[in-house]
Amino acid sequence: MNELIDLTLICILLGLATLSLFTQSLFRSVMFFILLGLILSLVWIRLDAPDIALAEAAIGAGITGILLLDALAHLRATSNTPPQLLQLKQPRFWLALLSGTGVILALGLAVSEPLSPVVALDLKVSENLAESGVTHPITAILLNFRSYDTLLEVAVLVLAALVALTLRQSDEHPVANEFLPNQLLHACLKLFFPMIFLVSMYLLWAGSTQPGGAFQAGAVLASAFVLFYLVGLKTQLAQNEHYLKRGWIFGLAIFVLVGAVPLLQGQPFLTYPDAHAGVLILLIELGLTLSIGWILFSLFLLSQSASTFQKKDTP
Amino acid sequence: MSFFGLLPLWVLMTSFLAAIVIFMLPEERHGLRSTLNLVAAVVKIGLIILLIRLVAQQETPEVSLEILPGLSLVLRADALAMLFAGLSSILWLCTTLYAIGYLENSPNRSRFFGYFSLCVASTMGISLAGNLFTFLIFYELLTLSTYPLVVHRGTPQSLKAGRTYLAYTLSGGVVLLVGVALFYAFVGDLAFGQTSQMAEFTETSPIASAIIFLLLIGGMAVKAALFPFHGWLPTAMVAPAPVSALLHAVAVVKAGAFGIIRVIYDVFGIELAWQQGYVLPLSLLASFTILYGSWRALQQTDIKKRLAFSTVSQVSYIVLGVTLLGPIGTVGGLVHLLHQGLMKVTLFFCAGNYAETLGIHKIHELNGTGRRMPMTSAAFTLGALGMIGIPPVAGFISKWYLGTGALAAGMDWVIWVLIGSSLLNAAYFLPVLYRIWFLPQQGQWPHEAFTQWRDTAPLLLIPALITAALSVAAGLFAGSDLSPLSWARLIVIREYQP
Amino acid sequence: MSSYLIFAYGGVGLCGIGVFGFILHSHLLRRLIAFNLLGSGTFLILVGLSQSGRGQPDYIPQALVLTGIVVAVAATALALVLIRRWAALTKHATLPEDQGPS
Amino acid sequence: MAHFPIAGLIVFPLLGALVSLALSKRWRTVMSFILITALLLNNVSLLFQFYGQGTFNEAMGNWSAPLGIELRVDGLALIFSLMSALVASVCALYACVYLSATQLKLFWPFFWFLWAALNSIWLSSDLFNLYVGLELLSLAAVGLVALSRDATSLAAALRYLFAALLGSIGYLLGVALLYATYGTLSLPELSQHFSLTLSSAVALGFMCIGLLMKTAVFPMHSWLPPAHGGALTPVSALLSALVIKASFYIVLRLWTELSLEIASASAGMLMGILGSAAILWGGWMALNQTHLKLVIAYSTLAQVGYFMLIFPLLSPVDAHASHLAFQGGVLMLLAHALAKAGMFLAAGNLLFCSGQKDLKSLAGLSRYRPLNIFAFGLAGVSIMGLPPSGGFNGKWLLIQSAMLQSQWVWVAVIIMGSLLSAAYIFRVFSYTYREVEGGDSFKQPAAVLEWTALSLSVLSILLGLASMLVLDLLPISAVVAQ
Repeated sequence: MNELIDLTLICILLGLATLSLFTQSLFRSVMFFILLGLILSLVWIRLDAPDIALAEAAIGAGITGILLLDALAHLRATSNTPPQLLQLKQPRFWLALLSGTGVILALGLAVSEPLSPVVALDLKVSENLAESGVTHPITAILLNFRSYDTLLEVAVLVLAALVALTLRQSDEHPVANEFLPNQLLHACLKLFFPMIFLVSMYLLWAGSTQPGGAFQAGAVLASAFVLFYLVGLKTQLAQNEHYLKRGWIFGLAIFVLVGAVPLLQGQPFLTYPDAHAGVLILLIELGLTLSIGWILFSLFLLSQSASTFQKKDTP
Repeated sequence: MSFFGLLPLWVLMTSFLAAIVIFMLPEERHGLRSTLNLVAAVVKIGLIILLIRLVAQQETPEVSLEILPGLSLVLRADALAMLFAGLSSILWLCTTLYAIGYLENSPNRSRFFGYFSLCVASTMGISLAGNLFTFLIFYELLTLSTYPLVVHRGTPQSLKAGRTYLAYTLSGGVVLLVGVALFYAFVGDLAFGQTSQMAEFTETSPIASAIIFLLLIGGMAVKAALFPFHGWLPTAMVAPAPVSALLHAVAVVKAGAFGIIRVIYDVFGIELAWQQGYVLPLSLLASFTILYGSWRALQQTDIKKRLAFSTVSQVSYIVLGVTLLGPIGTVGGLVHLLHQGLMKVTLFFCAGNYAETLGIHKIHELNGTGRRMPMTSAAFTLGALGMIGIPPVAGFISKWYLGTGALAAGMDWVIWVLIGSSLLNAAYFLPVLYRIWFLPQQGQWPHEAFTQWRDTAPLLLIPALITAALSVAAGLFAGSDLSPLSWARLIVIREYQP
Repeated sequence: MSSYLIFAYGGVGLCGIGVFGFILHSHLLRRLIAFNLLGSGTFLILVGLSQSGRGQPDYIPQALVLTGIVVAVAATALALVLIRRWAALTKHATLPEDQGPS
Repeated sequence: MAHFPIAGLIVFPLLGALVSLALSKRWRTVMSFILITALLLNNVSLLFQFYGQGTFNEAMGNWSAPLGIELRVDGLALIFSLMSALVASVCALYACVYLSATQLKLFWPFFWFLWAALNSIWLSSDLFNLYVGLELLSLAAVGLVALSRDATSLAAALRYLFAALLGSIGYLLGVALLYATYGTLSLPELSQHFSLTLSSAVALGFMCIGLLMKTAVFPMHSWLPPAHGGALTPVSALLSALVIKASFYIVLRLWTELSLEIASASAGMLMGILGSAAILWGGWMALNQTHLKLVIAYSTLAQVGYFMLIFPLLSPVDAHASHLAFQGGVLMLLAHALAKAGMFLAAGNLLFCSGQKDLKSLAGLSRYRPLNIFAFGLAGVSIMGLPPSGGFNGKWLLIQSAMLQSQWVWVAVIIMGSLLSAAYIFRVFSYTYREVEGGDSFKQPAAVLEWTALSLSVLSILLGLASMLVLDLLPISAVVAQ
């Protein structure tokens, strides 16, 4: 029975993937992709990975979806010829077909090989969980055992925002208020905002004991900011480059500093003192949540201005 | 390490540092640059004299630096090295003087003198190289530093000549590289003179040894302008006269010839090379090049081109000499390395003088120049007579030793090559001399300059006279202890000692 | 077959479709979607396959996938900014070499 | 304080990024240079620590592998770390004179993230951590390419981004398979259990394809010339000298750690063939370009081909020859980093003088800027592999290794490649020697710009004389498993 559900899920997944890639309309393509993200969250639950399911829904489908849809609106003006799928005379088609089948074959063969991993890393996680300062293993891995990865990952996020800033027009002021002039909606969303904020903080707090954590919380926070922006509330904060940038690096800065203090005490980088590990992790996560939310929102905001065309930009 | 121990390094550094400083100097600092150049040249001669004295006392100062595992950069002053180093240092001084006069009022002098000094540094490196690897490094460096000099004028013609030059020398360099790499991979890191190990290697794998010999000689032959690799030399004559003089009559072609000597005597050993039958084909090729070069020289109407083909022919005398088994022929080859350098540089200086003073480039325009420029013409005459082999100019000594050496080695046919080429030499030089001295001037000179001087500008004239005088002196005083001949004998005695 | 392994195979399928689309499409947005599919497929293989080997949930690959998702969203956002700027400047959503003769 | 130097390699660049994002204009540059100095000193102290205690590991967060991530300091990592420190600091100096104030403001954070990513890759011995490092590196590099903001560089950035993303995914797929098979991400631990099963072969295949795509190995190279040729000059230098090395470095690590030469000879052969094709194709294309920076960018393609020749020369039987090939390859990587950065900087100056991109516009420049041409020429010597230079020594060792194993094909390829590179370098050189009518209207670059270019070029030559300093860091145990 379970297998049947799984297989159905897979079929839907692959079907949606095919549709999202090969449907004629770009809009439908994006919609299918977002839908696929939601189905993926289900898949993650079936894979006993609720954290990923949350992240997939919030980040994979949510944020990526918002960004894609927003981009779509601006790409209308471009020459959008629908894809011709069976271009049998094009070498590119055959290359694509060959690579696609090659990948499926090679991976299929590799996956079908029976496995017996020699290193029992999962046991090591549970053995050391007690010393990590948190009880949820994934948070322990992300912010303690492999916190170095996470540090670099946050840097990746900052970088993405930085590229968006690079491509922004220097002297423009995107008009924030024209999207949703509806007063009622305005008021409702204003009410929504603290609630979403609360949800985000809960996710953050929950992360140390159960599914949730800085990334999911950050993504929720970002969606709150986006709503905030859409209802036309003032985003002066986002106009000021200094606030913008300092907001991005807030989390990274805390992370680096917390990680570097042990160096002065003769400990390796990113070592937390046993007694304070839980608190420090929470501190870092708080910083990360705020920064991630801010970064994802900035990406949304800045990519707006990346696509405004000004005459003096003509190359 | 003592000062004397480091002498080989200082000798190299004098011109290298001069090059660096000259590159840094602004273009307009002509006086400072000339002074620096001359001081460096004089200091170098002084250092070389010190070094020669050390070497004469059976010492071999050596400097080495390990730059790759089991592979060292070695500068070592042995007798053979000093022969070439001595020649280059004397001619550097003369050519620098000449170049200062020649390039007066022309642009890009900073660049010119910088690369010029760099090129002398590479020549020094080649002469002092203590093993094949070091030799290779400086051999390639020579290619690099001469290219900017060949294309110095920036005209399409000179750029084209530069391309030809590179195509030949870089291909040659690559062949040499492969040869040297094979040598190191299969024989090992051997200093020059350690020929016994090479003999063992040849015994065990004769084919590999033959291939290595072929590649090494093939790489050298390009710079030595042996037929059929001589094509670059006449083309490269578009360069300014001092460049042609120093580089193409002396440094580059001699580097090739010198390399051949090193390979035959210090890598393989002449006995081994003869036993294996490597050398005879080389003698034949050299003989052919001698005749071929002379023949082509006869057909040229351009003075510098004729001199260039004459170089092709004359450098092969050196190769021929060192391929003769037996000490006498070797002496002839070695001493010709020096004699030919002196005589050929004189000829190029004079050709440059004719071109600069009267605008003469073609042979038929030379009529009556003997009256307008007697001193230059006299120097030219001495050089030409030496090339033909008329006593007492130095060329006679070389040819005499080559002849007797050939007889001693039992290769009588070489005599015919010598006679034939001497006749050809006479055929292409004597008519020129006749035009200079005995035919009257025909109309106006193409482009007359330096009218304030009786002959030509002193800076152009003096170097030519010095080198002409030296080539006569080398012949006249061949018997003295200080002559090139005595030094060549010293080298040969040391080489043939077991 | 465990459901872990089934999803690993599903990931394989996603990867194949993703690669096919990535190479075939010249529209930058579609390429980006293809890249995301490829990424999701990879994550599925990573978690599905290792859990099927262990026979129980393995938190290490799950944590890796979380990191991977964030990196992927950063890359996607960055690509979108570039694409939008490119489209604004040139009025094209394809790269010059894919635009054909015009 | 034993943990300080190694952590400094990561902390200082991250601090640099933070500082350059948070501070105002003046302090940004001042602090950046203070941090650059700190990093240089840090590298030196790490070198001495290495001389003292040899290869050592550092567990991040005090969690040792396989649970945590371990950094490893060995000779190879140190060489690359020192190389990036040298090149990056010179490029930073160049950039802060060359770039406009707005560009510089954005340059600094990208630059710091780039450096952090590079160091994290050199040091990491964890497969997934390498992935994150690679992503950080790629995004920083893409950002730097987009820094000039015009349509051409945007297209280049997009092309680059897509290639880099595809490459990363390929790598990650491999990591996924390897983790599923062996249950660990730590490279040293993996090498203990490794055996070439079907799934590991597929995994390594994906990883190599992905990484080679990021390295722009023929035939996956088409993104590189526009990106490297079109970027701002100091960026081109950083990209060509350092960024492509990172993904190659990981391939090299995987290959030697897992002793792939023993597992499969044909894989090495395949890498060699790709490399040879890159050498010849890159050289040929460089010879046919009309834009100066494109010549140099294509030359990078060709040079990458030489690095690839390490793999067929790693031999399961002849330890000495393998060692020679490894040393030679690393020496070439290092020499290329110095020479190519120097060459890009020198070329940037030339283009600045003439104001045009065309080779023809170089006429007369050898007279106007002899020092700069000299810098270009010295870098060219190393690229061509003529002595004395690091490039020559590297080539020499590769040739020796090939000869000892009687693999003559590679010798022939190296020789042909050298001739091709000589052809395209001298072609540029001869353009600068041309004399044209109609006077010069050149702009004069600041002295710093010329001296920075010259310093890198001179270093690439000096490397030819001081190779032993580098090679001593690479003992035979670094390449041949006991």
